[in-house]
Amino acid sequence: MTFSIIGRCARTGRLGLGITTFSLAVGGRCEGVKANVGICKTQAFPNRGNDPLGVTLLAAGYAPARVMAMLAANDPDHDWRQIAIMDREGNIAAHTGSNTRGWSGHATGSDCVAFGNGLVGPAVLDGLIAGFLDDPTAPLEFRLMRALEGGRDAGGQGTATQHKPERSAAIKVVDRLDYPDIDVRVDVHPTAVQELRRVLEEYKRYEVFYRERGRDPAHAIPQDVFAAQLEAAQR
Amino acid sequence: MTYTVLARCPRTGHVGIGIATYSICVGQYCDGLQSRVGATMTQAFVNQGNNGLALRLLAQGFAPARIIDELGLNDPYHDYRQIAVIDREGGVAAFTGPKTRGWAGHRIGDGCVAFGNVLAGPNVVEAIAAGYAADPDAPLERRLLRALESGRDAGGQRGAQGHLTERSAALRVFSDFDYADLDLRVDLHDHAVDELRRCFEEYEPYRAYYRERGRNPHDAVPQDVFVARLKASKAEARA
Amino acid sequence: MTYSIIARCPRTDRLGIGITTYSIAVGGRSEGIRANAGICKTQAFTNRANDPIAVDLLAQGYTPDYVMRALAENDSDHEYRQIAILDRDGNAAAHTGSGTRSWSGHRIGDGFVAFGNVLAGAQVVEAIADGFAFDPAAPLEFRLLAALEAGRDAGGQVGGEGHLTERSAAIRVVAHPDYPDIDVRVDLHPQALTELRRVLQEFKLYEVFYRERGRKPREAITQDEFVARLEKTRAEGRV
Amino acid sequence: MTFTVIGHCPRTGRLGIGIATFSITVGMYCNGVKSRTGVTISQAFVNQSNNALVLRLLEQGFSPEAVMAQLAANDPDHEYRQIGIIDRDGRAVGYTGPKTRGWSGHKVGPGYVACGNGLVGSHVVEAIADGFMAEPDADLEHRLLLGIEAGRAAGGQGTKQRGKTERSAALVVYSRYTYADIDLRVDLHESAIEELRRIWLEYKKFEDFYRDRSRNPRTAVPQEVFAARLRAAAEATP
Repeated sequence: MTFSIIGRCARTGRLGLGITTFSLAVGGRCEGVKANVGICKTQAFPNRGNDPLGVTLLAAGYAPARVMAMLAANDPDHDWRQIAIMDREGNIAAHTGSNTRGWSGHATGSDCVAFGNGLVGPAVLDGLIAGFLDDPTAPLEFRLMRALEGGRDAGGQGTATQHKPERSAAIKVVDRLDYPDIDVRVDVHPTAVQELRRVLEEYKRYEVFYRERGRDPAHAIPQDVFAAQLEAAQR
Repeated sequence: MTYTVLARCPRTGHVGIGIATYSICVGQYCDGLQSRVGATMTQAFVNQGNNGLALRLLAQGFAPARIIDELGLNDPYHDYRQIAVIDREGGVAAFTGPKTRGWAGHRIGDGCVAFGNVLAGPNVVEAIAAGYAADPDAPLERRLLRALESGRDAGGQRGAQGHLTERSAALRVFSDFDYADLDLRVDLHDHAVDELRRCFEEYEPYRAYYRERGRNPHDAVPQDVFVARLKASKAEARA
Repeated sequence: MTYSIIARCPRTDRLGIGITTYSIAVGGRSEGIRANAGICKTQAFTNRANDPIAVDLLAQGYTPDYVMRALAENDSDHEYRQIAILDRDGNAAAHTGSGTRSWSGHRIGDGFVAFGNVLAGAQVVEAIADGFAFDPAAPLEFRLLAALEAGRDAGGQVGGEGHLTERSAAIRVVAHPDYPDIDVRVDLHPQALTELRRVLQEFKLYEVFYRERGRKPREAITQDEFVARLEKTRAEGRV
Repeated sequence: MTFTVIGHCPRTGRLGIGIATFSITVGMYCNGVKSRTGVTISQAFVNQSNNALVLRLLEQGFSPEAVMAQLAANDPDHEYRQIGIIDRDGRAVGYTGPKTRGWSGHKVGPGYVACGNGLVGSHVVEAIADGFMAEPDADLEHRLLLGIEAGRAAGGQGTKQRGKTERSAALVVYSRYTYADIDLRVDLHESAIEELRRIWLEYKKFEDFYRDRSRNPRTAVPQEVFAARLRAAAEATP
């Protein structure tokens, strides 16, 4: 029971993953997001070796469809996995194993792939994609956030009679540097998507400050001063 | 509409490519060579990711035939590609996709592949292979160039409208370094193979000079002085 | 006797090198450019090992200043080299060794380095910088070419016997993939820069055709047909 | 203003980071751990390129001291950084640049670097080290958490007059896989260390379940069933 979206910003070439689930600390199991290479995300019954292997194969020059075939050949339990792969050019491969539980599936939209399992139905995928496509001019992290909210509002995880809350969520965006552009998480929370929105919005206020104090420490103001300025401005 | 010779010199282990085509700037696509690793070229309908992937697989020790299989599995349009791979031991494999156009084919020789598409006929690749094999003791670059000229003289490329001239050509050889030993190109010319020969013969006397002035800058003479000496010695030879 | 520019396009993050010289086939000695890593170009008395080492260090995350020091420590003849380094963020470092022949020098600008040796004077390097800055909205390859042309028009190379013509030239631009976006060359020509403009402009007409026929071979028209269409539009004065 | 312990477990070879700070989303900067390679943290005025560079150099076999020297040579603003590095053998080195702010310092011991800046005093770093060394036979994640909890108890960040809360925290441990054993975070919270402890305790209950269902999906029970069993077991033990 998880729903996720992998997206690419056509303007900037940035790649990102948005994910939320009933499981705890899902952001700690998203190592398949690699700058200049692509994204591989395995969920449902994840084979944790898949995502590092997937991005290594993408980096070697294999196409997503071929990477998926190699992951299948490497894993006797491939039918229990749900996997989506996107390379840096936006090519996509997706797989929903026949043994994943509850309503499971994947769907592609312009520059994105939505995938999930243990969902109330296909409307969740539609909600993810509609959210992603809502404002194509927005920064990728906000498009991924809107997608997760769209999936949640379309019913999210569970069955028609029993809804399951999102307890953890994460958004990761990479550009061309070795470290992520955006990497925000909620690990245990009763409404994790809502909490992730709060964290993301707050982080965006600090983003430039954090980056610039590392690049130009001699001119950095102390963080308490910055935080006070921020509060004053918000009032 | 391209003909190519890809080869490894059995004496020196150097790898090289000679290529000529109606397309312009073909040298841009010849990035599939690496010292002590091997050589590869994808042509016809080029998948530009192939050369990089094939070189990484060669570096890992895969056999050329296995690499072509891998490229096939990785590419929905494999049937449109023409590919040759040579490993560091001279192992060779080649593939001519059934959907490449015109007369297309390859001929595998000793540590070499002659291959092309939209050609006058099989005699062209035969001629390339024969040209390459003609003087096994010659330096690799001269063997490659001779192979191209033989292909040209055997009719070269022929499209729907008849013969197609070579508009671009390239000659690249890697020996032991991270960079090419020899890397010459003609990007846009009416007779690119002729022009490539002219460039090569002109460049050849400079090769050692260019190499040595980088290694021993203290002793290097200025290039204008070197050129003057070159002219003088040529004049002397004529006289 | 070379003048060059290495630069990053701030709009697209693409990296590029433009170079021209009296020496032959200079494009074959310009391998120090790698997508997502950076550029290093060593000239004057070239140490061919420099550029591959530098690009590897840039790829590991070292800064251009650090890489330059590493090259200096690795080379007893560092003072004979002229080197420019640019990382993927546009940070630059440059070195014009005291043993290079005059006039030699460099200018570091915002996201670029213009540099050369055996030139008519400092005005050549200034002109390269101005040429690059002239039209910031243009594609990087044309900005590089404009920079080189401005250097030529400001006097270019002057050796012991007076002005030296440009005999070879090259432009290479990389984006994200492993293979270059643009890679055009002139290896031997009496006016190499004029010829390079002709080649680049012609290549730009083919660029999309060449790329797309590789990606979507099923839909590709033959090159004969493409050329026929191109010549038709050219005849109609639309190119 | 951050306090951190990076550590190496001599029994298992596991490597990890425990970190807490007033800044938000600090876990984003904890990408300097790699199985069988090493662990590193760059903080204070962060040079974000450092972590990837350190791991590549450790992978090539450079010693932590040599790596630190190369970072210094690579960065004109090195004096603003605070850095810890441990290699796969547990060899540790720390650096606190003279231009980091507030009370700043580090302590290096067997298989650990405790470090912090913008702290109430040197005793915070001592406390982190003591916390980490308190139970040397325990699992690494437990020791890391004990370390930062001890740092908080000793006063943590700020000045004697005015303390600062921890708004974000993270706990990362790698063993021999290409992915993390433990990777937990609190990105924005009023008492982030307590929240991290809460998450870790909750996560521990699920840890084996998450691992086993990925390895043996055929026999895995649904998560809601597993959660119900957990609740039942908790109710059964008064």
